[in-house]
Amino acid sequence: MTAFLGQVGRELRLALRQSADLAMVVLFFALVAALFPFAVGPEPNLLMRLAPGVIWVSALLSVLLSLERLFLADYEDGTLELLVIGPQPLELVVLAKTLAHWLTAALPLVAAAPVVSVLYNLSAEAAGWLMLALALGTPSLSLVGAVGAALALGARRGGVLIPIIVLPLYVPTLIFGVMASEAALAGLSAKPYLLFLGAILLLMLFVAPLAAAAGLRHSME
Amino acid sequence: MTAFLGQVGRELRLALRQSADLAMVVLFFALVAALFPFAVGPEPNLLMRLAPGVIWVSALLSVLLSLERLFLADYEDGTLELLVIGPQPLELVVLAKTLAHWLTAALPLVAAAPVVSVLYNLSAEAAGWLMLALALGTPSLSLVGAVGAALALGARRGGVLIPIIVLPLYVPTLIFGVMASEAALAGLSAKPYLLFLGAILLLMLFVAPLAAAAGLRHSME
Amino acid sequence: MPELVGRDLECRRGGRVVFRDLSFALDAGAALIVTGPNGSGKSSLLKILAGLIRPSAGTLLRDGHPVEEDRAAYLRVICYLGHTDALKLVLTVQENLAFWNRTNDPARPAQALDVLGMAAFADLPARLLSAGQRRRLALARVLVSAAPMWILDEPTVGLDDQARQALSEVLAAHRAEGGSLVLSTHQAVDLPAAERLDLKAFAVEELPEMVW
Amino acid sequence: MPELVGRDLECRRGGRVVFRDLSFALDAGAALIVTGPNGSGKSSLLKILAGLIRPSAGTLLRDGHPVEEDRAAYLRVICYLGHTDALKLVLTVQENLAFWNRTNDPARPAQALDVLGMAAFADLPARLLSAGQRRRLALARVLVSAAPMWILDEPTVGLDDQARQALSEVLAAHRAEGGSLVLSTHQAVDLPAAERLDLKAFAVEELPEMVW
Amino acid sequence: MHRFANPGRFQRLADKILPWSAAGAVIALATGLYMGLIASPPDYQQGESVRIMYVHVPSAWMALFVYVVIALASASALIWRHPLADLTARAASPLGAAFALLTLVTGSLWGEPMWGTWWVWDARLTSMLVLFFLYLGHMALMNAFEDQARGYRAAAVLALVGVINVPIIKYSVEWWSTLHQPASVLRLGGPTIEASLLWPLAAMAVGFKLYFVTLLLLRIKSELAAARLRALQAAKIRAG
Ligand code: HEM
Ligand SMILES: Nc1ncnc2c1ncn2[C@@H]1O[C@H](COP(=O)(O)OP(=O)(O)OP(=O)(O)O)[C@@H](O)[C@H]1O
Ligand SMILES: Nc1ncnc2c1ncn2[C@@H]1O[C@H](COP(=O)(O)OP(=O)(O)OP(=O)(O)O)[C@@H](O)[C@H]1O
Ligand SMILES: [Mg+2]
Ligand SMILES: [Mg+2]
Repeated sequence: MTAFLGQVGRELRLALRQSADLAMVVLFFALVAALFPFAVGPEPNLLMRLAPGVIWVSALLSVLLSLERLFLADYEDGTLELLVIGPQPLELVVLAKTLAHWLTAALPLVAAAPVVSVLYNLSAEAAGWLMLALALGTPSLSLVGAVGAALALGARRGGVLIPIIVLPLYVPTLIFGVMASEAALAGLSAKPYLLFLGAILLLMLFVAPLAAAAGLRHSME
Repeated sequence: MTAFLGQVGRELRLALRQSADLAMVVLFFALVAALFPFAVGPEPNLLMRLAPGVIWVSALLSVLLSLERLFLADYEDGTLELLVIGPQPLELVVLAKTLAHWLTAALPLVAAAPVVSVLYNLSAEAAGWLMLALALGTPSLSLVGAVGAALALGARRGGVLIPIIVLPLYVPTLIFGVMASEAALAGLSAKPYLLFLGAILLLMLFVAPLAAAAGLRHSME
Repeated sequence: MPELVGRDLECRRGGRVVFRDLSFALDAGAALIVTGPNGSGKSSLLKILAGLIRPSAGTLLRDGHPVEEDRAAYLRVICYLGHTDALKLVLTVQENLAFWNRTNDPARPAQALDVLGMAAFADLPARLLSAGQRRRLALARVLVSAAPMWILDEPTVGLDDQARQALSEVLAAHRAEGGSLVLSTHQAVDLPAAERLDLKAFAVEELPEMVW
Repeated sequence: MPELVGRDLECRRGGRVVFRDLSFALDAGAALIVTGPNGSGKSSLLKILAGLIRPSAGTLLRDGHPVEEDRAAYLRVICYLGHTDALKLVLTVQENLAFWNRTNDPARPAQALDVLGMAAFADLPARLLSAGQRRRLALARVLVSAAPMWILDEPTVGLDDQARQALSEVLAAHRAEGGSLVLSTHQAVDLPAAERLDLKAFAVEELPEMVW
Repeated sequence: MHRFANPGRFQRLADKILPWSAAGAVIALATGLYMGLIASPPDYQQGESVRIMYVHVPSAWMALFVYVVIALASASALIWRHPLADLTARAASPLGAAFALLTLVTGSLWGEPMWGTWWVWDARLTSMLVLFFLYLGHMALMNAFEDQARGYRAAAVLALVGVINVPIIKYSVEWWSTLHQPASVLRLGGPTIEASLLWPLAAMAVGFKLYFVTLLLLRIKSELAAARLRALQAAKIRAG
């Protein structure tokens, strides 16, 4: 158990050290979110309706952008070989890396969501629900992203399948996340959707590390 | 000239060998575009009104996703060194790589746009104008993106840095692109906006290679 | 009884047989030098010993038991150094090393750097290191691995004479403590009483089949 | 008059002076072997000669004229091989090589591969090559560069005896054609009548002067 | 190059200028604030809230001005490789960002009473927001590298590309908003400001300029000290 925590801690330290200062992640998030009004026009109430979708897409994007290189770098510089034959279970390493990634790349977005929602004139309460939905949904994005990144290594020679497998896995999270915020906006109960998000997260917590670890081992051949 | 074409051909071959990344881009585009109906609900005419903006943003974000790969691989495996001191002017190399990037990362989106616009029941003719606008606008996105990718080489965290420095510069292209499509939708003439897109493209064709080449040279230090 | 035994090992890479019927035995404190022309399978063999890839035939025995029986236990006793240095260029030298420190002694990394003449660079980001300095840092990782069996793939690549000298002292000390050692190389190395394994003998004459 | 002359070269990396007051002269057909401990600045010097980085002081003269006067012309006559192999792992061996072929003769790449014993791998993706095979492929790029001045940073790294033999024959042939040659190495290389430049002599001990 | 550019001379020059610029800034700002907040009458339609303008507008002007300063510094840094230019750009960037942010904040504080909401996608507001992002990107890039020199070069190139784009951005955003919404949503005072408002505004503008000069010099001086420190540390590391 202490070995577990120690391992996680070390993975975290490395990931945190490598990852950008949180400010950059937040800035990126705000930039993407601020982009949409240029595209759909400045009508306040239209923007308000778009806000959840926009914020969710921005979150998804920053997860994609930052997770892809997580394993790739280790793969290219040989670190991955050592992790694969390292003393601790690879699933754990994956979990730790993903957790670290979520803390550095996703959590800041959850925190920044209210600021962004000012641009969209969201009510404080709607923003709160949005944050909750993000907090529940983004971990799933990180986990699924980890699987994708790992599989992509094995398929360096161009398996078109990988994204086709991975991206659809994002859809449920995205849709339930958006709908939860939607419901909150419309004054309905967001609970059912949040429950779905939680369920997806539990499932992914179990599946993703196994799948990702398998992908990493496969990439050694 | 043959050298230029050789460069383009090589980049294309490389991209196709890693076709997973290509599929990623298109799928991401479709996913983002398909998401917004969930966010704003199914009113047909509202969706139609949003279509150009949503499609443009999706395209922009997908291009963003693929930017980091533009120079990073060459930087890490030492190819860039050879290109920098190679016989053909670095500006041309940049242009070639950017062209290849556009062909592999942006052109597919232009092609996919009509499919997506069916989701928003755009008229075939409006979709046509949209494609035209995209075809004229996305090259500027690739060019500006090349500058960002070159400047971020060797940075602590390129993945997030590139969008941060590039996105503000995307605003004009996005605005004119969307307005062109909207004008077409509203039955007005899209020409003036298309002209602006062309003007921006010309400017960037001149500025971006210089800036990016400078960035690449500096990355040798 | 020898500590590590390879029996009739066969290795396929990319659908082609690299070597076959390869057997060897390694005692505690002993050293095995793997030689052979480029592409003869040195790295492949070392990767098999490191548990990175599985032999397509034959078995690997540790203390008489097949390694597969308890893979985790086996992986704990080995330390592998490949062609790549496995450095994080954005981290400083000591950050890189501290991450791999498997000894319970936090002072060991500093000692290891000192032994390899890298103490002066401890606070430099690895990106600024020269090729040989990077290799030295990669070797320092082995010193802090606390593993009794070292598997080193061309450890001397890029090292200057002084560093090579330091390395052979380190290796001697490791063996003196009863540690064993497998290393591949193209250069002359001075390892007293080391066994040699020339892979040319096990090569399989066969053009590489096209790999899609 | 010597073909390439370095006069009082000084090199800074990361705000520190690596070497200073370094001068050398290289005639056509001559060879210069750069030696020195790790971090003494061999790669840095070769990068300066390759035009990748600029010396912080001193000048580089070709046929008596400062290289800066016509940089493009200078870059056309040199071919640089660094520590990295600059291979695209998803491309096949010949695809990799064909791209760098500066001779107008499309048959040359195949010949170069043959000379370096890589002909059998022409259609293999570079991903499947062993370390030494990759280095051989990187060297093949130099053979098809058609440049009279070669600048090779530790070309023999990872090569087996046979490949090293083939390389020294290639180098001899290159010099026989009047081509000149600068290479850095930590190993013994047999280059008849080659000048040596030991960077230990130009190391800078004193603290670096204030840099902004 | 940098062996000719000598820090000492700059230090002496800066020390000469600093007291004057500082004093000037204090005086100008004081008079401006007095005239603006106390002497001048409230606006007949905007009431007291108009007084925010005395901070808002000058900072908006400064935000634009500073970006030009950075671009010029970057150009000279790339052409003459003069270290002072690098330091100027580095020192100016956060100041410009601060002015932009001040404009945004005062603006939205102003917007609250004006249009009952903190934010409106009005052309000026929006283009100022983009400019703010440009600043942040510049800062992020400049600090993203281990060795400062690399950060300076990259940021300099970015600043030049940026300054080419700023007018295009401003223009496109204006077109965008005018096309989307009736310009009536927000009537910025613009030229139709009467004299009683103009004088304090001018005083504030002058004050802001001097304030900027003062801060810039101070920051450059501290950057110099920091660089010296970095060099010495590097020396210590390498010397072992
Ligand atoms: C977030 C909110 C706001 C932002 C970001 C903002 C931005 C700007 C900018 C960039 C300028 C300088 C334009 C130029 O000089 O070309 C400006 C000027 C000005 N703003 Fe705002 N503004 C905001 C809100 C407001 C509000 C609510 C008012 C009052 C109704 C207002 C009144 C003015 C006036 C009177 C000027 C001076 C115009 C001139 O001298 O040309 N602004 N603002
Ligand atoms: N990109 C860089 N930035 C800053 N300093 C660097 C950089 N690359 C190398 N250095 C430093 O410059 C010095 C010389 O490096 P260089 O690579 O030239 O040494 P070398 O003689 O090639 O060593 P080796 O034999 O290990 O290849 C080293 O001390 C290194 O720390
Ligand atoms: N990942 C791989 N997939 C398929 N084949 C491979 C792979 N790696 C190496 N090979 C092939 O296996 C053979 C042995 O490779 P290996 O790296 O073991 O040789 P080596 O003895 O280490 O050579 P070197 O001395 O150059 O390092 C080579 O012919 C190579 O083509
Ligand atoms: Mg090998
Ligand atoms: Mg070197």
